[in-house]
Amino acid sequence: MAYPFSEDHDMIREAVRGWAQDWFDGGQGPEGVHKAGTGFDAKAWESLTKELGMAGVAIDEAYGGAGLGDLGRVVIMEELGASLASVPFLSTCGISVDLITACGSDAAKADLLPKIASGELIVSYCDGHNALKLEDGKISGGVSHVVSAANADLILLSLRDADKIEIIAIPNKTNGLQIKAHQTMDPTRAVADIRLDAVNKSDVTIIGTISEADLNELVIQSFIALAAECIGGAQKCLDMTLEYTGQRVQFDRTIASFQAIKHKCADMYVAIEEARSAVYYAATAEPAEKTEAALIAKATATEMFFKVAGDAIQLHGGIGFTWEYPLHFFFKRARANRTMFGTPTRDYERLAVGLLGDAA
Amino acid sequence: MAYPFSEDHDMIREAVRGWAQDWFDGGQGPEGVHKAGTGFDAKAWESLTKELGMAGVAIDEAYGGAGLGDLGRVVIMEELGASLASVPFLSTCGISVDLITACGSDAAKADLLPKIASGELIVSYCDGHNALKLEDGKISGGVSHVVSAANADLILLSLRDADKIEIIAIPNKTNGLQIKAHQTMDPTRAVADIRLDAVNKSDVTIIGTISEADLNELVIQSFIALAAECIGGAQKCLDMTLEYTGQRVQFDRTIASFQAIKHKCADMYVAIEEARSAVYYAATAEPAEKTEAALIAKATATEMFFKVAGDAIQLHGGIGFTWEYPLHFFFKRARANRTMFGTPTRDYERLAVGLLGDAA
Amino acid sequence: MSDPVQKVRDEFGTWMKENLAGEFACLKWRGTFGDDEAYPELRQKWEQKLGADGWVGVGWPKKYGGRGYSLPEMVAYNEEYARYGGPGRSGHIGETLFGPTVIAFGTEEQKKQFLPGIRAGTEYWCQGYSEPNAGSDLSNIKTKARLVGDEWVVDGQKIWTSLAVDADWVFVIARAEEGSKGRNGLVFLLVPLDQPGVEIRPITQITGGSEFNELFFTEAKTAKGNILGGVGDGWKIAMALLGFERGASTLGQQMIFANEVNEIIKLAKINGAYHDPHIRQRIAKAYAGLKIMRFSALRMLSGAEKGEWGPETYTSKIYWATWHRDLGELAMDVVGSEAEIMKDGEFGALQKMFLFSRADTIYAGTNQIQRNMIAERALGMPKEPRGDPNA
Amino acid sequence: MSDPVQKVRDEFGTWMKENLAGEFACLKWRGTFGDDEAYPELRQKWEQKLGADGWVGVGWPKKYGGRGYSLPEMVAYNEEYARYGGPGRSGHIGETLFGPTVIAFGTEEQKKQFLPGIRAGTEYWCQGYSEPNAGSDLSNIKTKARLVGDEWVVDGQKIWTSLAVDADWVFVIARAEEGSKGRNGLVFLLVPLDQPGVEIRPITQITGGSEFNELFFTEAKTAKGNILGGVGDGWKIAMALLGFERGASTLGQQMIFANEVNEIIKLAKINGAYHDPHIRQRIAKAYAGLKIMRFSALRMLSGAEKGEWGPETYTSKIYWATWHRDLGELAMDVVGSEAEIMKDGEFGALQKMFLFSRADTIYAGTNQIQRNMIAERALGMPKEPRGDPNA
Repeated sequence: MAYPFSEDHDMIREAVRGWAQDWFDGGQGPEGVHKAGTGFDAKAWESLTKELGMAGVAIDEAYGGAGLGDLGRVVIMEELGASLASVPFLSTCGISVDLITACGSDAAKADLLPKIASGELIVSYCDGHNALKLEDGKISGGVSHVVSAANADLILLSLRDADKIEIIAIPNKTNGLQIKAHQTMDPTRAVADIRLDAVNKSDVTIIGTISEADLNELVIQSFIALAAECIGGAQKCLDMTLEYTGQRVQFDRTIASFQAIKHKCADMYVAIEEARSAVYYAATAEPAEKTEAALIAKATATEMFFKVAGDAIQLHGGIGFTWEYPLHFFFKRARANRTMFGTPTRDYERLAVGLLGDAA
Repeated sequence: MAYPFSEDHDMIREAVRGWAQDWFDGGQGPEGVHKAGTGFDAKAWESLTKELGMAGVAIDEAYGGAGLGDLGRVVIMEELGASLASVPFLSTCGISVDLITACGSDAAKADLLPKIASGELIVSYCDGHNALKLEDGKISGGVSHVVSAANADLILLSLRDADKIEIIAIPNKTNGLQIKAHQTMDPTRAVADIRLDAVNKSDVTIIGTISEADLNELVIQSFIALAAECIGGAQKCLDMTLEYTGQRVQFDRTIASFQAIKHKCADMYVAIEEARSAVYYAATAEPAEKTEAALIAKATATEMFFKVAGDAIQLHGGIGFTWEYPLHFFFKRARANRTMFGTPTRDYERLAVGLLGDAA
Repeated sequence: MSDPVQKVRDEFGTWMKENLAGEFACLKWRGTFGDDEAYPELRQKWEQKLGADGWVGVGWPKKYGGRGYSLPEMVAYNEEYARYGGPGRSGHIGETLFGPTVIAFGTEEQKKQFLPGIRAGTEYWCQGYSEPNAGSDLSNIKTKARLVGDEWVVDGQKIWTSLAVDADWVFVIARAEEGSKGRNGLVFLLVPLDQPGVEIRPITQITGGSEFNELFFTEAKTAKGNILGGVGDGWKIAMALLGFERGASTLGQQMIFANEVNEIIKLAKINGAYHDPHIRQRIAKAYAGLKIMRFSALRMLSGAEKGEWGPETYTSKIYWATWHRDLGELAMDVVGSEAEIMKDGEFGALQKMFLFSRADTIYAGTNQIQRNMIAERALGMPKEPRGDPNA
Repeated sequence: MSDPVQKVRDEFGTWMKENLAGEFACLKWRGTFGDDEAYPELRQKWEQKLGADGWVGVGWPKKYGGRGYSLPEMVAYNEEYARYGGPGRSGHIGETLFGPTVIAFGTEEQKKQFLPGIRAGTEYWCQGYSEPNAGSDLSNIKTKARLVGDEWVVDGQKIWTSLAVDADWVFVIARAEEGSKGRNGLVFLLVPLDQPGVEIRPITQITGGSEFNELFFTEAKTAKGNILGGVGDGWKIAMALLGFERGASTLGQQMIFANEVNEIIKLAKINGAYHDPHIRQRIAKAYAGLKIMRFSALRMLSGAEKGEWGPETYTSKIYWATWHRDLGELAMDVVGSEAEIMKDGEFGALQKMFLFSRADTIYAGTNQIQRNMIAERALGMPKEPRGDPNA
């Protein structure tokens, strides 16, 4: 049990670690799942939520969750990242739960949170308040590249209605809602485009309302989970590299005994540990610091994962870029994570605005 | 004799190399010269120009020079860079010669070029056409950080006069001209601020006129000499590092036998050789390509030198940052060169404008 | 540029323009490394077209069917080929690696046997060097060859063999002396692939394609005479062949790179990425790198023509490989949010380039091995000790 | 934060505010590493002021004059010190390195002899570890000590000793057993500096200042009892002492870094550098690095309190040193064209920081040695072989 974790966190980690590594074969994925490129393993999700009961980790105990907050979610995302688990945990148990908790009506909470906790409901959220139009009680517009939308039972969207922002929930079979799944370079987590074509506002549920500033902060804070996934993925890349270089013999020595290999592994380790600090810091930060900390964690961890996964391929040599060896999936996931919610450059610019004011 | 050099170039290199290393004690400088921070060794300059006859390398043979062009200058600047020679070759034999050659009247050429070639005249140039005002026949204004201005007999300046740009020459004792030398971090080449306080235009010589576009191209092309100096300095840093690490024993091995040292030296070598290609390319490029090639050479070589000098300090360990060992002078020169005529960032942005158009 | 060089440019440039058209038009810019599986049959037909008009082996001596081109002419030839988007050459290994090697080390009989098929674009070669345990440490060869009657019998395994699926022959370094170690006791054998003793298994790689293959030899046979040099000459010949790799074709490769940079610039202008100051810096640096590679190659080739391999020889692999890997990352960042999306389940050209460029810093000597070579050969630094201290 | 921690913040913060004023006001932010030569006498007076009010050795046990602070209290103490710009501590080595070592390994008599002078700010220490040929390879000690009658006689040379000029004592690792090698046969001796057998020569460094010194011992003497542990314990004690280096003071150091970042931000706002998108990125990254270091230190210290040194222990030196070196470059780029100019022949604070930060990645274990340690200790990778293969 290492700072800042409690015994509860350690137990969760223990449970998810073995499960995820076994289920997803250390990142290689169950036969066919990655090859198909759907990025979703329904049976794994059922097992994770119904057998292990992990979907409620950050949901209040009052609604059937474990109440372990950001730090609990960090633990699970690290382990899911280490096996590239194709499950919609990030979208369902991250921002969606936080939004419902932050601004949901009592009814919405009582309806949705227990269903999420029990694994009955897959949810996907995306910002819609700048993309969707509400006219004559009908909602139209589109949003691209929404994580796990193709697998979601319920789509949450932000909608600008006059001077307030509503969080609305649309079941996936709603009239006028189209969800188009993409195949992506990273086949372990697919994204989809969403189109609303004159969806009746009366067909959607209003979860609650929230200010735009609060919504933005909540969205940024949800990046902590993605950053944690990067830590888990990068750690796995380093572990694989240590194992491989410790066995591979060239010039009558294990290549792990060469300084070029050792020093690169050391750099990977430093990068991972410092990003880990950033993630744990963000997950435990006081509310006033949390948004800034989340930006730092996301920028640092996503950039680090991409670098570490690339270096891991390099240190493996030829086998590193073969399809049969799972490293390339980590590299592809890392590439996807680095841009999924905006690039690190954008994150640092946001930080810079806080430190220096606007550029112009 | 390696491409693209001729036998003449090889002879010049041979002559300057030994002279510069001896005179400037491999970068440590003659007793007191660097400590004083004047960045100018008058006796060395006299020896280089009058005994070795190197000031005319790029001056036409008709005016007493060797007519060896950019490539001849590159050879000399490499060798001067390798010893951090505190001589005003860059300002006198670089842009000043090129400007006089490009736009000077026959009289100006016949007067100035032979004097430069023979070492009688130290010249310093800086852009003045955006800083100086001409009113009622009097010139006023100031320019900061002008290379070798404090040691110059003659200051060349560009001056906007109505719709044309004149290149004017002001002797250092002219009424109303003030030259204030700075002490700088790099004590091997000092810079000075120039102020003109109602200098009578009748007291200055008009060398000739030139379009602003041509002037800008000429100035950029003069960066090739600075880039060559960086190659020489960086090569010396690598040579010192190879020598030191080949002697220094730790863990019962010369540290040169450790991969961490070898690979960093290899990276230094690659960076130097590629920058060398850029510089030689620029020096031999066709006129249509030369400005772009000069920008590439300057950005690449100045950035490379700073990196290589820093790495050389690192590989030397403790002795690398002591005053008695000359490496820190190379590091300081590299730092100065990296920003002297604008940063590499600005150079790359200029290239980007050519490739992509303006940013906005 | 001297006249004969301009003549090559004019003549071959015109030929390319006229011939890379019609049924061959779809081959433009295709089949390069990382895209080897594009149109294999049509590319063989293209190779034969080149051959028929005398455009294969232009650097070979005239008596072996070549044009005896000088280095500047070779440069011009390669640049014109790439300028018009000439596709990856199926005959590449035969023409630029095996051909020069057999010309240098083969008997007259061997030259007569092997050169015409390469020259005509009808016989294809691949390379049997690397083994699962002899990657960076190339001398650690385990594949065995023994002479049984009139035949060599070969047993062992080779890996990372490109262009093997469509090849007719493989040249193999094998150990012919029982108990020999390192660089001793090796032979350089020429083995036909179409026989029961040879099995080819493609290796699926990061792009889903199969650039590389494994070759399994189980009592594979070849005639006694299909050896270059004698027993023990294998290492020397293999190294000489690797020397041919650093040849004029590097300038052709650079034209492909230039095309990629142009595509990226075009895209940045269209999709607005050119507004981003960070992207601008990276595009400018990529462009500067291109120019630098070109001049480095000219320095290298100019030395090579005089029989001197200058320092540029050592730096070019790590420089272009690292540059190209960076270019892949830049390409994706210029594409932006669409970079992740595959169209119709296929990787686009830039996606494929991005992914495959991860291999650039690994094959033909990893960056780590390149740094070793530079430190030891160019800088004269001490060698690493062999043998694991903790073994 | 729990109550006792807040109490430290309040009490010591108030003390700092009230006392780092008047004659001491000029010491604010001065005398840190790279600026050691600022106001040496006034800083000793300041040390004595701290001592008189009980603010030296707050982490020591109460019975030795300390306050027995817990780790969170130490963190608060160090942060408050730095928050108010507390100057570099002349007594630093005695308080944080030698003090804890003598508490751990000394006899009661030694504790009585040495701790009060440190505690009062009247006796100063420096460290005799590195030698010209024992830098990265610390165990290669050549300095010799032999017992002659009631005295140890020391001969040899130490180097990179900071704060030596104003010190009264040096602790020295020396070889006491003739012919012993590596970590065996070493002693940890306490040697007074004010004697004919000791010569101190300052080393002029990149900034023109002299942070470091060489120490020459020529039959230098110290009493027989001035040894910690016995013969052969030197290595163990020296390593334990290095462990104390990774202590709570790291958070104080970070406050100094934070002050530097703030200065850079302030300057960028004034001189317009904040418009530059590249500068903005670098400032944001520097700021992010600060926050990361802080949380890494909390992870490390929290483990240390439980007696567990976690992975963060290994990463902190290389991370902060590299970060700080980058900050130096950033500082100069923010200053812009004025960066080269010295005012009145003196380096400004940011120039000094830029230059001296080149030493950060070298002293107390170069980045290369840090990577070795991380690979071998944190990652369990094999050791390098000793002995030059080409010797």
